[in-house]
Amino acid sequence: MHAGDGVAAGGGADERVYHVEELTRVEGEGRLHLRVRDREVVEARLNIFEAPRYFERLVVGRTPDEVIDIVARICGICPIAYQLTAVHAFESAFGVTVDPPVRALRRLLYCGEWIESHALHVYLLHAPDFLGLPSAVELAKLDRGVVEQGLRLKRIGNDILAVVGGRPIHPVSLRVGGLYRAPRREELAKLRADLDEAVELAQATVRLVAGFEAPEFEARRLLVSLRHPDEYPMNEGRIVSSDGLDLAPQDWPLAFREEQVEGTSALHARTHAGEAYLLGPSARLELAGAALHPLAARALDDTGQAGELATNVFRSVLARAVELVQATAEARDLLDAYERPRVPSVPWRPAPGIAAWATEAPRGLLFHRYEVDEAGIVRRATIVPPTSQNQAAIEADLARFAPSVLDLPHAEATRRLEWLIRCYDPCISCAAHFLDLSLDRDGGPA
Amino acid sequence: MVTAAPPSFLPRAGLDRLIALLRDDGRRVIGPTVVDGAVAYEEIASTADLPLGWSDEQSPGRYRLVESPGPGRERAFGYTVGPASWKRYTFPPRVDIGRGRDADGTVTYEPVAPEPDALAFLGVRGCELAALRIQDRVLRDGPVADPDYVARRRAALVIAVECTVAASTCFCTSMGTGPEIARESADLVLTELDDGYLLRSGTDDGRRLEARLDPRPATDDEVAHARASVADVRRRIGDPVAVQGLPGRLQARLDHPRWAEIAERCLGCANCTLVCPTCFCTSVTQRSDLDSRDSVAVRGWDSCFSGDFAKVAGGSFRWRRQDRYRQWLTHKFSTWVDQFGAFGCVGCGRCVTWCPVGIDVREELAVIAPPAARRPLPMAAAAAPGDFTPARVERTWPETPDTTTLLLTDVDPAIAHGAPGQFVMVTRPGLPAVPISVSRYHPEGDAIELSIRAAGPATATLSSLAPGTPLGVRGPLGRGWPLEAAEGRDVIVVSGGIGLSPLRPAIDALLEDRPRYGTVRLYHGARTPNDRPHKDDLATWAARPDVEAGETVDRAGTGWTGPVGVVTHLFDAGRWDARDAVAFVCGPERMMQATVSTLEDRGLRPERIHVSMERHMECGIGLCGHCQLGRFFVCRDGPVFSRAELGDAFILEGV
Amino acid sequence: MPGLPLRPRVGVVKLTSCDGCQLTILDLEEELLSIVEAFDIVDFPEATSSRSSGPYDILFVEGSVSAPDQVERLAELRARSTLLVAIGACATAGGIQALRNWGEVGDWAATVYPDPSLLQVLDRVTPISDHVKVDVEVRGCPISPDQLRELLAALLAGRRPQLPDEAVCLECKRRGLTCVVVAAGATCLGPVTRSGCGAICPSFGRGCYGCFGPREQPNVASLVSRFELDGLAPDEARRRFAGINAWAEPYRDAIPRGGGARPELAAAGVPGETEAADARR
Amino acid sequence: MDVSGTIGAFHGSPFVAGLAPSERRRLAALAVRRTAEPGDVLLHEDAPTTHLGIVVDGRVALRLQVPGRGSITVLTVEPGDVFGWSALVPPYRSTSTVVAVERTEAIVFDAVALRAALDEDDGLAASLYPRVLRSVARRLEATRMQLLDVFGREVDAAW
Repeated sequence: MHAGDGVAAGGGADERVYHVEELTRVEGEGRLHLRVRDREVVEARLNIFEAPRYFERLVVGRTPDEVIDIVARICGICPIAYQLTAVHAFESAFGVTVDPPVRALRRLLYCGEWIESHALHVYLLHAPDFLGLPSAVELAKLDRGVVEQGLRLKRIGNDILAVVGGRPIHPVSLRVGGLYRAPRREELAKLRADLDEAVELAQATVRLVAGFEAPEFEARRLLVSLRHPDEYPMNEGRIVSSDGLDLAPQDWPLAFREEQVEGTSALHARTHAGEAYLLGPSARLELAGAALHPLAARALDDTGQAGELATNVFRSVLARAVELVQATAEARDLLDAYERPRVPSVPWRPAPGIAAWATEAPRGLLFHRYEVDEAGIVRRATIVPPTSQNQAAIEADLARFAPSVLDLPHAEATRRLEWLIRCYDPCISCAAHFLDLSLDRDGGPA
Repeated sequence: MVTAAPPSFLPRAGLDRLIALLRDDGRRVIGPTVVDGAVAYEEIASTADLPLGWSDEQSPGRYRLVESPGPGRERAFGYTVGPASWKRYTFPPRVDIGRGRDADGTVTYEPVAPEPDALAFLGVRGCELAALRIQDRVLRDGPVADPDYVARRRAALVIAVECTVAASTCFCTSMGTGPEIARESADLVLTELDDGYLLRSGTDDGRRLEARLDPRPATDDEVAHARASVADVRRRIGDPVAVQGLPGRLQARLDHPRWAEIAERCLGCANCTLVCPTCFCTSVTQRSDLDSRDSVAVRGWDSCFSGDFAKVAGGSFRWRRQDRYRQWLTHKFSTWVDQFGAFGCVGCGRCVTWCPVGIDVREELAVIAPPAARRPLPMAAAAAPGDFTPARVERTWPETPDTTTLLLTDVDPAIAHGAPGQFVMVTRPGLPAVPISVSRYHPEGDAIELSIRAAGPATATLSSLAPGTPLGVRGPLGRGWPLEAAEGRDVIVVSGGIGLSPLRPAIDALLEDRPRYGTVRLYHGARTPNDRPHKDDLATWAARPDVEAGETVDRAGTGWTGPVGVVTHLFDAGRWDARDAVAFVCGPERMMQATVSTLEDRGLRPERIHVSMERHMECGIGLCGHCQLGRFFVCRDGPVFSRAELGDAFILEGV
Repeated sequence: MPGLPLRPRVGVVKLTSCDGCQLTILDLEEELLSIVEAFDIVDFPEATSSRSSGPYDILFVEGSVSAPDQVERLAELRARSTLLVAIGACATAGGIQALRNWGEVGDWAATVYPDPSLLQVLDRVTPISDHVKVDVEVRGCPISPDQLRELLAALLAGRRPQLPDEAVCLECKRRGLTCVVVAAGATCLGPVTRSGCGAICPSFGRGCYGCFGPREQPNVASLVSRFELDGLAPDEARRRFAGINAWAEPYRDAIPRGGGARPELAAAGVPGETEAADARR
Repeated sequence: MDVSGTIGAFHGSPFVAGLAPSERRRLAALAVRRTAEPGDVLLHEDAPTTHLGIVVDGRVALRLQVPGRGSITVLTVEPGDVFGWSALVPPYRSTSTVVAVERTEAIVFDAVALRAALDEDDGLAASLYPRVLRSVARRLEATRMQLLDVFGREVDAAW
């Protein structure tokens, strides 16, 4: 950990700097920088220094099916989120309707990704924070069983991705119009017993994290997620917010915008009114919890902590655990109901215009928008990942949370700030395709 | 000879009974079925799984399933052959062949005994039966039987089907493998007619099966109709490949410009070898746990087209696509005959259809190999390998900066009594088995010396083993130096660098029995004075009055007062007569080529010049295919060869 | 491997990438706890907050070089590592982001960033072997867990890892799959692409798109001719190589001048891809 | 060794075998016997080549000075073979330093006198040049083999 020493700067004012040069246990490379002068936060930044990858430009001039393979590479942790959002965007623009079994398989893929990503985050990245440990390796030394339980859950998520998608990272089965291949019933049946186990492990996860002690940190935030009348939001639904927004998924730009923030040069998404907002598991449970799988709803009720989800971001780990129950139970239901589609994909014809969609990545709402020409070739693209949408909210929370750590030893204060950032499960690799590289030279540690 | 029973007739519905009977007998029935747009051989439960009504269109680089034309032609066998062959079941793509374990300082090796399911192959065509026969020759009836193959083959009942359709890529007629099927070549032979099957049984198993089906005798019309359909197939295929004298013709055209032209089209993708029902080249890899105490040796299909296949320390000796294509084609149609007494091709046409760029062997053979005379068969010495036996590293010492000698003790006596020039396979759990020539025998102490050049990680690991480390050793393997041919003659021993090590036991033997031989001349060349292996021996030999020894290095500082220059430089000064001598040569290829050419200039006959091609060795059995050198498997037939035996393979690039 | 201590010190770091290859380490769920026993993971920011700046016995590097400070950082890392292992297509060939090497970086930045003047990026995205010596390359987008497992086992056993340089076709045929080029007219890069993935795409009925990059002695020109025979326009056939490993030779040479992007004017005549593929079936 | 010994060694050398008696006599008249002790330098690299020599007994080394690596022996000349061929090829400067590594007997021909004799006598030139050329050619061939570095340590002990 490269933490600044927090000494007072010149001018007699009490200036403290909390700085983590390279955040750990997050996906990608980011930096935390917090400057407090006379107990007042003057600068709170989650700075991303991943080099830009220009995905929005890489997809220009490419066909929809090429785009699907390209955008997977935005993120190794949630490739399905990127692929599915693009698939839905093109299909909605071209008027393609897929068979119900194909839709089910795509949802199964998303369940697999949620299980894998949430298990990774809960057990390997986040749990050590609650126990004051540097990593899951140290956690395994204390309680090997807990870590093995997390790894097993993660493995089952990956197995779903492998059977339906070919491999867990950058799967190959999705295409516009359906799938390249649909698994036979027997192939899926092999997962059935594992999913019984996964549901139990997910329920155990809820009990585990409900016992975690978290700092008190109450705050009201604007929450945003998808909501679907019949199902917990993943691939489809309308965009809703805690202050009553209700939009078609294509219409994200009507309510939100990306802006360049002075000083950090990073693009943040905010509402048109300039408000920061929060995405992710807590937001989904708060806004769309009515559609939870009964098993997930019961698991949450049993903790008695449902009320804290909307206000204490340190409880997001519980929301993630509840969604593990959701994803495992739903995956099991999907397996039981599966009938192999007669053809895995339907033909389609490109149409010029705008192809846009939003889905729920494990970390929150993900929005894609493509302008396509008569041949279906992409001419312009906008991709807004969840982490960039959360960034303004994260920085606001940092500023809000900072006063409560000022009296702690510097290292502990820094640790708590980093812990807070992990509560949002930031995926910096995703964000990096549009965030800049400029380094905060003068704001660095003393 | 038993007089064959006349054919019987099984109505179409009887086929389901046949499948049911086989399944009742506890056999898994493997038969044709449509998978992913092609006919594959998979387990089937009934005739419903068969490709009823399907036919195939095949041409170079193209395959499509099509519905058979005409109503009522729901034939089960109306296709020819798909991409998969029965090889998948008799010689699977990956099998575990051995386990190694290091527990408490003891290493153990055990072969993995296959326990194959009882199978029935339904729908084996004439060309495919021939492929099974070829596999039998190679893997079962040769000097070394492959236990895995033998067990799997024994477990399979074969029900053949005569072809009544032909693809444009078929050429069984030329290779003499079809379309007709002799009844004794399978357990049961079917010929499909519109309303049923003509049945002939060729074995007791087949006769019992036939009896249980209770077929009626076939009518003369039915027999005639069946004969006519098969004859029609023969007529349609014609005779596209002139096989008479083909092996020799090909060997004479190893430098044909066409090889390079083919390479411009050839993708080198290996599809031809993998769809080939007879190709048997494999590689053995080690799968080890992270603690590397246990390891499993896994044998998997490989191909002479893959980049690592012909890799030896320092590079691949068939690095160009043209080398690889030539290796493949000449093996199938020429050297296979030398090795196994039959062609390696059965004319199934898979390599033609499944070549993504449609290279057609029939066309290439016609261009490259016009008629010429036959060549004599080579000798083939049989190595009878035992299993790995344990040995122990007694001590090690450096020979040169990159070469270390290991003194192994507690070696199996058979190995310690091996012959000069033979080699052993040496391994540790987790490491691949490596062929190493024995550099000295100590039969009285059940010990041998191995001099190992750290050319890669495995040899580096072996080089750095501590005294006391247990090892597994298999051998002695291969054909060594023909000392008997040197009796009563002058002997010239020429070595380059570490090439001295395989020659050292031969020198030991010559000097131990000195009166049996004429003048003994030892010449050694090394890169620098520092790179001379076995320095004490070199000094001892040079000091003996009954030996003429010369040494040279390629370059030296001022401390070296001996000759500097390539090893042939040493002969330039000598004025001896080589005509009645025998020469043993070992070293890098170019050094051996220069030496052999200088010796030939001096009048030495190619039959009396012996070289060691040990760098090509791989598995130590001669069945993995890596060590092929022209007509030879170096592991089995060598590593020592006479210059005369090797022919062009000794000098041509990329053979 | 000789020269490595009994419990090697291991670092896992990244440059420009999606994190998928280092995630593959965490995806070895069953072995993960054995791995951390056999190897001393001293630096792996994605997985642990314990940090070290080396020295490393083995350093895994993910990602491509696309920014000036990465060049310096890489040189420092190399100096502190005994064995440097490049993992994944980004590290070994530049990865998907190397597609920008066909454009002007300034133009590109302007399309994505409102104010590109603050960006510090290199003109070209390059593999790490363009900058430092690499001891082992593990290919793939992402790398294969099996190959990773094999590499780790080989490192411990002291043998060469089995990372065969062979065509995808070998894996495809060992799996018993039907060739999608011959049987369906698919554009499959398998014959010129290195194995390691397990022939996933052909098993899903689609052509390989080259995640593992070129194998040795690839005959790209002949494969392009085959695609043209199947009805693709020459540029369209060559554009198949403008993917994950576009910057790897000889894929790089096959790609048309504009990279993977289709020019706007000509685009009107190009049918949707699925449609074209379906029309052939 | 006396003069007759020199003459004897000269006539016995493979280098002159096959020359016409008159040509032999002409050369013999130019021949001078030279004895070198180990370490004696017969020719200096880059200096004018003062004579062409034939090794009769012993061994001389041809050495090149390599910055940082000292003096490297690239070839030794054994009995019957020549050194100082650059005596006949412009600019008549030695391409290596010739050092005796053992006690060596050689027959040497003064470079200027030899060139004058060859200029004068076309027959002698026609006989002698191919002999020198063959020697140089063999040396070139051997040098190529050395260049190949057939024992090379192209060892990929890393992976």
